[in-house]
Formats: sequence, C-alpha cells, structure tokens
Amino acid sequence: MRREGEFRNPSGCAIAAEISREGRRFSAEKIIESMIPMHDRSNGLGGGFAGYGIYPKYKDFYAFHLFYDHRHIKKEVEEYLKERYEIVLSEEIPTRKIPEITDEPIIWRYFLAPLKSVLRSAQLDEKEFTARVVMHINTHMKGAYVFSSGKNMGAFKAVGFPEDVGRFYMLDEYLGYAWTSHGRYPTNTPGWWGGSHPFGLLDFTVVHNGEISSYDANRRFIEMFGYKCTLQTDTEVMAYIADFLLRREGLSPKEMAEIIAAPFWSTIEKKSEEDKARLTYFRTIYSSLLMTGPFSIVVGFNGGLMALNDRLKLRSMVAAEKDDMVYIASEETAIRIMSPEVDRIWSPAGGEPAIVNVKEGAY
Amino acid sequence: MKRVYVHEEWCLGCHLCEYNCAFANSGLSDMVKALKNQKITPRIHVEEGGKIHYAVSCRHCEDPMCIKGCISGAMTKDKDGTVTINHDKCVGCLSCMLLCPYGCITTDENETVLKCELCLKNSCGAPACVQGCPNRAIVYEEAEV
Amino acid sequence: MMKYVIIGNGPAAVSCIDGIRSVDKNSSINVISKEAHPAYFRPLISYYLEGKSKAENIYCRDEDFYEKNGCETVIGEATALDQDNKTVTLKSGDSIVYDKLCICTGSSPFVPPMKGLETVENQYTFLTIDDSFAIEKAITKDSRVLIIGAGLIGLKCAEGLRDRVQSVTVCDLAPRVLSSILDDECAAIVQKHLEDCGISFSLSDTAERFEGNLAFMKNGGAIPFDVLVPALGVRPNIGFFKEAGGECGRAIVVDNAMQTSIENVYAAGDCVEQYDISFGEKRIMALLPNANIGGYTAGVNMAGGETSFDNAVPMNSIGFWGLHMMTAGTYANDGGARMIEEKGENFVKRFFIKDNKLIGFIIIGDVKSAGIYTNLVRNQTDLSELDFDSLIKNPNLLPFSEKNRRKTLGGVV
Amino acid sequence: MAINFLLPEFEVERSDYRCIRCRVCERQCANQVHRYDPDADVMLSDETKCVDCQRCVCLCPTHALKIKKNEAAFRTNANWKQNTILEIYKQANTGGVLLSSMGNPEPFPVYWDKILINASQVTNPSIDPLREPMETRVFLGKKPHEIERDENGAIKTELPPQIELELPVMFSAMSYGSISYNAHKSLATAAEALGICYNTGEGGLHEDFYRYGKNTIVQVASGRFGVYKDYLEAGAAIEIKMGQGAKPGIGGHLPGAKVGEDISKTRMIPEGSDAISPAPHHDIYSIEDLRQLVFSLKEATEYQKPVIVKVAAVHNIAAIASGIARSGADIIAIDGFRGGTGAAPTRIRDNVGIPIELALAAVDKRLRDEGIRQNVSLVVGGSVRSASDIVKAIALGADACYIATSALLALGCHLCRTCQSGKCNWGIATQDPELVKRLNPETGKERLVNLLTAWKHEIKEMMGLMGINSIEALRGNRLMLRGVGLNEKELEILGISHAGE
Repeated sequence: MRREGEFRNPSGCAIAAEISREGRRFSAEKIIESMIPMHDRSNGLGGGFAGYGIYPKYKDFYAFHLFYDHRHIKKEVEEYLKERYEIVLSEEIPTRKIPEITDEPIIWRYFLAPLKSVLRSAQLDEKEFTARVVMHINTHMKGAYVFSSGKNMGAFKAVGFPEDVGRFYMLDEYLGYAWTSHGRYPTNTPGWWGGSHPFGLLDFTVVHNGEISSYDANRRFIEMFGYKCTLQTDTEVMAYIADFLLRREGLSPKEMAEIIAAPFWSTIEKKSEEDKARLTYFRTIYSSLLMTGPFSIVVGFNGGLMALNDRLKLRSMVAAEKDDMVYIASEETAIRIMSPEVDRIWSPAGGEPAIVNVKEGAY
Repeated sequence: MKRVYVHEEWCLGCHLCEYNCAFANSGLSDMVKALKNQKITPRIHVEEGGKIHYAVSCRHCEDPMCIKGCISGAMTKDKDGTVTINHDKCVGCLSCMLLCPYGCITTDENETVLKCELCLKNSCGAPACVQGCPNRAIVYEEAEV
Repeated sequence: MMKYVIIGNGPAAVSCIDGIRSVDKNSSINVISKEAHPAYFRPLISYYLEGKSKAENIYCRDEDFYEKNGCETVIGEATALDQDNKTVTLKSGDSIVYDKLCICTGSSPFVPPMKGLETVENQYTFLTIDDSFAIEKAITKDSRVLIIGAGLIGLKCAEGLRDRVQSVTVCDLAPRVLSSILDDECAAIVQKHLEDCGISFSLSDTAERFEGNLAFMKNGGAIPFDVLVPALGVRPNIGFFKEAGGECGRAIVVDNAMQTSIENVYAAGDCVEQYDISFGEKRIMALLPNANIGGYTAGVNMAGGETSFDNAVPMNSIGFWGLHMMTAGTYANDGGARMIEEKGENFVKRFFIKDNKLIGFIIIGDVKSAGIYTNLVRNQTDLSELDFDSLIKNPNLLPFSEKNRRKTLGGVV
Repeated sequence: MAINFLLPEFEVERSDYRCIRCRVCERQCANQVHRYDPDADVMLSDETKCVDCQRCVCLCPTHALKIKKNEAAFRTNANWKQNTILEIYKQANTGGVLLSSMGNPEPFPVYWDKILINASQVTNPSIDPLREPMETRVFLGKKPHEIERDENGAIKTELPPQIELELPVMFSAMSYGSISYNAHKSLATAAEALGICYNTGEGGLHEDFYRYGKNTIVQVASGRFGVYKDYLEAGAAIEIKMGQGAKPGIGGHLPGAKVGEDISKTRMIPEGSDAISPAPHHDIYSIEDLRQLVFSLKEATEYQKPVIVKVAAVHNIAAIASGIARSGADIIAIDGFRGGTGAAPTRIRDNVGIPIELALAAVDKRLRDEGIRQNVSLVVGGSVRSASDIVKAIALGADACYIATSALLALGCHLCRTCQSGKCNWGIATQDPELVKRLNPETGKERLVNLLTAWKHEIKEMMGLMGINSIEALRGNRLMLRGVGLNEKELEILGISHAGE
C-alpha cells in the first residue's frame, strides 16, 4: 500500500474550535471533551488539536513540532536547522502512554530563532524563510515531517480518535486563548500521523471537514508559488492557501473568504459598486483559488480564527457565543459540551465567514 | 394573424414547398404514394428567373379581393382570418383568379379551384411549406405591421 | 340613433349592411326587398339550372344574418322618394322614414315589344332565382329552347340548360357572341367552342314575330321551340329616384363615396353608374365585385365613416365548359389605346395600353394568375416600373421590383 | 482527354420507387451530379462529380437517395491502400500538390477519447445544476496578483484587459473568404447571443460586422489583410496568428476567383487578386520580434485590448509557449494538428504537428513549473468536438477552447472536405451568391446557439457530478481525469493517472 501523500486522500470529519475574545487562556480539556459526542464523525485514523498562546515563554521563537521516523533523520534535520537557526530549546513533546495510541514516531519540538546572517544572504523575510525551511524538510527529508511551525502556538496530532489524541498529548495541561480540533474519517489511508489535522504552516492552521472538488486546481495553482503539497489532502492545500493569501498577499481573513468561497456571479451583481469591483477582481485573478465542493473549516492564526463553509454550505457547521467566548463545531452537541449555556447560536451561511479576533494586545 | 411570409433572399428555388404542399393536401400519409407519377397542383408555387427565386401562396389579405368577387359565396374568411374555399359552393367561375393580385389561386386538372388554406390541421403547428422549407425562406408568423 | 333604409336586397344591400355595422352597431336598418328571398348571388341562377349550385347554397349570407345585424326586412317595392321629408313610399302605400338611404334596386330584364310575343306560352326572362325555378318547371328532356340574346345572360342560360333539354338555340342581332365584352376574333373562338359543346347559333339575326311556338326570323327562317327565353338586356331600376329629381345617366350617378346627387341618399350595385378609372368616364359596371365593394363603401359612409371606392373597373370571368375568358377594364382599340397581343395554340391574350398604363385586357384560354393583370388595371400602375413584356408571357411577380415583392410577400396586405 | 485512372469515390444509390422526380437533388447539387432526363422520365447521376456532401440526401423529401462509398476497389493491399494509389494517379494527372480541407482525417490517437472524467460518490456530493447555480464564466487575460491598496486600504481593482466569456468556448478563426458572409454573420450573431467571441480569421472584418465588436477577436496574420487602426480597435481582443494546426509553417491562400467586391474591400486587396499569406510573418523571425509586434499592437490600441498569440501545436510547443508567455502576450492560443482549414496541402495537413491534448498538458505544466501560468490565459483548439472534450481540456489546464469544425457542422457542414473547391453545397465555404444564400444566418445563429447551449448544459452536468459549481475550479484540475489504454509516457505528459489508480 502506498503511503499517504502519494495519492489523493479525501476525508470526512468533525471539527471544533473555541476562542476567548479577551485573550483569556484556558486548557484544552473542554474541546477534547467536545469531540466525544462527535465520535462517529471520526474513524480513529486521525485526530488533532491546535492551541494558540500556548508557549508564552517562547512566544518570540518559531515552535517547530516534528515527527521523525528514525534517529538518523532526526540528526540530519537538526544539522539542517542548526545551520539556519539558533535552537533555543529542543525537547521531546511530552506524551501520556495510553493503550488507544500506539506506534508513535519520535515526536520532537524546537524553539527557533533564525540566524540573521542566513536571512540576509537569502534576502528573505524570516517568515518566508521559515516557510521554505518547512517546505524543504517536508519535501526532501524523508522520514521527517514538520507539523507545526508558528510562534506561540502548536499543533498536536496523531492516529487515533481525537479525544484520545488530546489525552495522549496531555493538552489538558496547556493553556491557550484559542483551540481548534479535528477528528478524521479518511477514506483512503491506513492512517499516518502527519496526515492528521490540524495542518499548518507558520501560525496558520486549518481543521477541515469536507472534500473539495477543486483540489487539484487549487493545488496546481498554489504550487506555482513554492508550496509543495506532499500530503494530497484538502487541509494541506487550504493551509498553504491561507498562508499565501493572508501572509504573502497581505489579505484579511474576510478577503480570503471572498476568494476561496467566492460569491456567485449572480450575488456579485447585486452588490455595491465597490464590492462588485473587488469581488470581480478577486474572481478574476484568484479564480484558481475558488474552492468548490463541501467544506467547513476553521483557520487559526495568531490572534484569531475564521470559520467558513463552502458557498453552498454542503457541510454542517454551527457557531455560538457566550460572554467573551466563541465556539465553532460541526454539530451543536459539541458546542453544548464546551458551554451548555450560550448567548447566541447560529449556523453561518455558505460562504459567509465567521471571523473572531482576540482583543488587540491580549495575545 | 399568423401568416405565411416568403423571404426572397433566402429562397433557394428548391421547390420542396410545392411538393410538401401537394403532399399535405393529398390526404395520404406517404409522400411517395401521394406524389409518385403525379402532376402536382400545389397551392404554393415557386416563381423564378435567373438567380431570383421565391415562393408565392395566398396572402390571406385583410380585405381579400377574391372574396369580394366570389359569385357563389364559396370564398370566405374564417374567424382566424384564413381565407378558405367551400368546394360545395364553388362553381368554378374563376372570378377569384381574375381578382387575386398575387396570382395565388390555381386549379387542378379537374378545374377544382385551389388555394392555400393553411394546412394547419394536417401538418401540426405550421403549414407544410413552412415546416419543410430547408432555409427558413417561408415562415409562418405574426406580421410585423 | 340613425334610421338606415336600404332599398333592394341583393349583394350590394348585404354589403351595405356590413358597411354600416362596421361603424354603427346599434341603429336600425330597414331592408325593402322585392323578392321574398334573402339576398342571393344572382349569377348562380344558371349554375342552379346546370346542377352545380344547390338551391340552399345560393344565399349571400348565413340564415341569421339579418337578425344578427338587427335588420328589419319589408317585402315591397319602392315607388317614390321624398327627399324633403326623407321618406320612401312603397307600392303598398306605406311610407318609411330614413336618415340615410341606400338604393340597391338592381335592374330588371328588358324585353322590347315583339309581334306575337303574347302568343308564346312558355316564355321566361332569366334574372332571378324564381325565373330559374319557373324554367326548370317548364322544360323537359325533349324541350327545344330558344334564347334571344347572345350576351352573358343568354349564354349562361344556354349553359345551364344544355344537358337538361333536347336543344338550345341562341339568336342575336349582333354578329358575334358576347358583343359587349369581346371583339370579333375572341368572340369567334368562344362561339366555336360553344358550338362544339352543342349550342346552336343564329347570329346577325333575331326573332321578329312569334306564332305560338314558332319564331319567325328577320332573315326569313323560322325556328320552332318549346321554351323561349328573351335575354336582350337589363335596365336599372331607377324610376322612383329619377322622379324624385336625382341625377341619372343610364343609371343612378354616384361619386366615389357612393353618394347620389340627393343628400343622404346613396346607391350601389347594378343600378348605379360610377367612374371607371380604366375608361375615364362614369358608366354602369354591373358586376358582383363592384356591387360588394360599392355596397360596403356606401354603408360605411352612411354610418359616418369615411371610405371611398375609387378604382372601379369592369371585370368579368366567364367560363363555358372548360373554356375560360377573363376581361377587365377598357379594351376598345380606340381612344389612343395600343394593343399588345400574345397568342398561343389554346389561348389569346390582348392587352390595351394607354399612357403607359394597362387599361384593359381580354384573355381567352390561359387565364392563370390573371389577377396580376387586373391589379395593374385597378391600380393604374405605371408599366415602366416593371418588365411588362415578360409579364405578358407569364403573369407572376418576377417582373416587379424586388422591393415591391418584399412588400407584397413579406408583409400584411 | 486521356483516361485519368480515377474511380468515382462515391456511389449515388437512388430508390427509383421512392423518387418522385421532384428534382430537388438536381437543383441543389452545385457539383451537377444529378440530372433529369425528361424523355426517359428518370433521374441520372454523374458520380465522378460527387463529393459526398449529403446535401441531396438531406433535402430529398422521400429519402430516395443514399450516397455510399464506391465499393469498386483495387486489389487489397495493406501497404498500397486505395487512397494512396488514387493520390498517385491524381498527382500523375496534374503534376500538382494535393489539396484538402478541414482537419486531419487519419487514424492518429484521439486522446480525448482515452481520458475519463471523475464523479462524486458518498464522500462528496454531486451538485444538481437544475437546483444550484453552476458557473461557466471565464476571463481571459493576464492575472497579476500584486495586491495594491489605496490610502483607505481598499484594494485597487484595475486589471489588464480581459475577454469575458459566458462559457469557456470561442469560435476560432475562419476568414471571410474562406467562409461565406452568411457563415460569418451566423458566428457573429451567435457569439453575441451566447456572450462569447468569434474570430475574424485573417480576412479582415466586413463593415457590417463592426457592430459585433464586443464579441469579435480580430486577427492579424502574416498577410495583414484588412488590418488597420479601426480594425484593431473594433474587437474585444487582437490575435496574432503565427500558425495554424492544419498547416503549421505555411500561410493561407485565397484564390482570386473568390476575391469579389465585398471580400476585396474587407481584405483591402484588389478584386480578383490571389490573397496569399506568407509562411512566416516577415517581421517576426524570432521571439523578440514577436514581442515587438505584441507591443506595437498594444501601443496602437492604447493597452485596451488583450493580445492573443496563436500557434500551431508543434514538437517543442512547451518552450514556444513559455517564450510567448514572456513576450507580453495576454493569451496563448494553441491549435492542434487536427484543426480544420479551408484549404491545405494534403501532405502537410496529414503529417505535421502534434495532438492538442499533449500540447496543452505540456504547455500548462511548463508554464506552471516556470511560475508564469498567470501571465497568460491558455486557449486550445484543433478538434474540440463536444462538451466532454471541453471539460477534459479545462481539466488539463486550458482556460477556454476554440471550436470551428464543430461550429461549421452545426451550420450544416457534412465534412466532405472539399472546401477548396468553393462549391460548398451548404453555403458555408463558398462565395457563390447562389450557394451563400443557402445558409440563412438566422438559422445558422440559432443552430450555433442551440449547440453551445446544449454544451453548456452538458458542461454544467459534468461539473455538477464532479461536485464543482464553477468552471475555474475545474481548470487544471487533472485529478478529475484518468487515462485508459495509455502508456506511461502518455500519462506522464498528460499529467494524469491511469484509471484504477
């Protein structure tokens, strides 16, 4: 059987997210629990979480999470990193031995500061530089896989049900102002740790439920810009697109939503002149980034998150508010676990993003 | 009313309209059986000379001279405006032929007076000449007055 | 509300009713009819005899026409017209008031005094359906019929009777048949055809006196007969109008609106003479299309509408046993008209042209699409607008300009 | 005349029972195959003149006619096939280059037919085009993506000039001259009704058709026929024709006999003169010369019109396209070796060029590899025959397709492939007024609109079953394709997997 990444791998899933607009930090306990009633949306072949604001002590350093298949490659990668970064901390990510999670690879994390001299000679800003380093390791260094690379945030994932993955990584002991989580139902893989969600690049992470029919159009477009889709999953391509649009093109999350879940022409017709011009512009130049087919995603980034459905809303997704908290999930039941009482609960319309920003300065 | 109009610029002079007309008015269901070895007497006819071709059939005039001149009351305009001929009344005097400014009234070998009566009953929706015209030179439509 | 009165009940009268009702749906219409029949097509009387028309098929309109159009029909004959009091007096003595009057009295047979005519038992004029019924009763398979007059009425009567009697003989003082319509040469063709069909002629000759069933001819012969049909002509029924001071020539003079010289009085049909555009003078054109158009025109104008009948020409389409002839307009060789002839084995066409306009034609035999010629006569078309030489040979729309055809075939006409 | 050794290619089979002697066949055959003999009351045929255009068959009201391949045959020989022998006879008879028209009829592989389309099942819903919006609008032109904002942070939305199409199809270049006025009018009016473009070809733009400018692509070919400022400004885009799939490397030739008053005026050449396009543009002997012409045309039209560069699919098409993508051109049109023509030397039509499917796949990949795919839109033609061919082309990476033969078929063409004779019985490839009038442009327009409306429905159906509701999500989406019966190399070039993978 071929390994994940060598073939297109669509999957169905469960997603959930919670965020404090005040930037209050809380543990992943609730979100882990919230995945339990959505157990049947996963099949045990992948689960994961992303937490934002979890490394306040190292918030100025790129936190790389890696899977290694073996020691040799770990050494090779560390050599490679050392040439480019000051490694502030290198440690095994603490895990809890539980019978539900087995066959784990070597799971390591590094806190990194890019070497100024290297940046200068590469003539790149540090984010672009770091993104390329991630791409290089994931593409060219067989047996190593960077699954988290942002600052003051981290993704944690494994083969297993998400509630087990959360316990495995002891996420109840981390505090973050935002959490996203994912339970996976892949239809085409024996399960590979790297293939689980969230998927991220730098501080952008994506948890995703759905199967985008535009995958190869999106992939082949984004690959023109130096991204290499090694996993052939929707989530991966979405994460790269998020990185491309939000970081490289400097667009806002709302603008990103207008591109990947662009309104229909018939809807654009009815907009104001200014909106019409912008939306037409987006649909012209970023036409290859339109995503069709069912999806519900939560894109996490430093300081906020965006939940978005495909423009036909072919996947369920519910949002709710309670005080400073905002909750997102595939099913309302998951939200009720995180917060039995809510002030408002709604189902965002297809293509209408729900964007939550943490108060400026609070993260 | 909907009428048959002929657009000379599109008429190819193929004469299919004449055969389709003769067939539609033959009362038979097979064209070969209807027209084989027959001298046809269609109610539409193609006039041509050099590179000009066009078909002519009853215009179903607003104020038809054929009716004015009919000595037997055989020629009448029905509710739709179609000018029809009642063969029980017609005595074959040909006054209608004398009066039709378009030369659209003809007779068959038995001297029965024939004219286009819009063969709508036997050709579904549009007259046979219109349906069979390969170049839409003959159309059946509401007039652009 | 107006009071319309129509005297007469033929095609002109019913067309007049149509004309009135196209404008005025409500006012009363009185029709004074001499015959007890609804209006019928007079030319059918010969076809009735011939068996081509059934008695029930001769009427101009449906049975309920008068009722539907709110007409009251009075059987009677007008004898006087009082233009000051606007009344018409009938033979019965009744008088009828009108606001607008239309005279459609048609014509009556003219039989000149002939010696011994009163001794002829079976003699019938031939102008009404009642005449046909009477003749039908009088004839047997063995009857010999003598018709005086080789005009249209006489010949049509001959056609109607041929198959029902032993023999039909037609005599006429004129040297040719249809002398008022045809020239010598054309008449000869027609006569020959009629003779081939079994009609006997005695032309340039006529009955001078009668003794019972024997007619003594001017040229000395004698013709025995069983039934006599004098068909010497008709006279318009205009006596009461003339007496009222209305302007008459040989018939009631009308203008293009079909109005007579008397205010509020109109006339149409066989009893009028009007302007013949092909001839350039007023004359009687006692023909069905003219009666229809004239009657309708009169009706519209009576009811306050405005229309005119300004292109009247005489026209005839006659056929005898397969030989058709058509004429229209004026076709005398005099008056500066030029004749163009087109002749073939079975046909003769003669066209009369004056001032570069077709003023009339005679066609014997090949009458196909002759209406195209008639139209030229009625519209006084300038012949330089088309290729007349080719039109003579083949009446179709090709000799006209494309623009003309586009208008004709591509639009409402 | 000495015997010419030729056999009639076709046989006219007439059912004498069915024939009612209406003589429609006789009147409608410009090749004078049919003739009525009044003495014998019989219809006769001269089969040597028949080109199998099927006009008589279609118009025969009693279906008395069949045109069949002549069964008379030379002795079977797998090497010296009958046609090969006949061609030798023809050349021995005349000493001339063999001429043909329309596209390459030889049995080369048709890759469209070896590619299959995916459909959604279970994990992903198909979308019902009858119930949900399904978008087929595309923009052709450069797609730069440097986002600029104004002082208020609003995005500046100025774009280089684009062609907007309601579906990713255009009628490709056919000149007035090679086809008739009525054929052009049909294409122009249909393009207008459909919200797409047609292409003037190299014959200039008839004055009557300037009004369809919004839906017109004006072509500048090596002969420069009919090219002047108003012409360049008339259309929605300007196409520089470097090559044509049916005859890569050679120019066009419109015989003087077809250059009547109207064509002479439109092409701006003397009446009756042969219109011969040189093989190359004599001002373009290199890629840098092309760049100059691209910018000359842009200068002339004040950068308001996208410039298309049309090339034939030849061996190193990927490299050529890469060069064009860097030349300033906005759109590259590639014409495959099966593309049609009004006249081409047979040997060239049948032996030069490469399949459009492979060319497209190679070019799209190359431009992406070089990161310059956004510099240009990609339009492909050369035998795009159906909605599924279009879907496959878009999925392989095309922005839009050019169709011409399909359009002509809709207008009545029966692919008899004798356009060069000028006696097109269907009124398409002819300038004879009597034949031209056989194509009523009202009917022509309606048939073209019908065809593309049907294709649009089918495209939407296919998009829907793939779970795609906008055509841009299909573009370059090669995962939606699988090959069958293709070898590794072919699959590699096409960039698709084999069915079952």
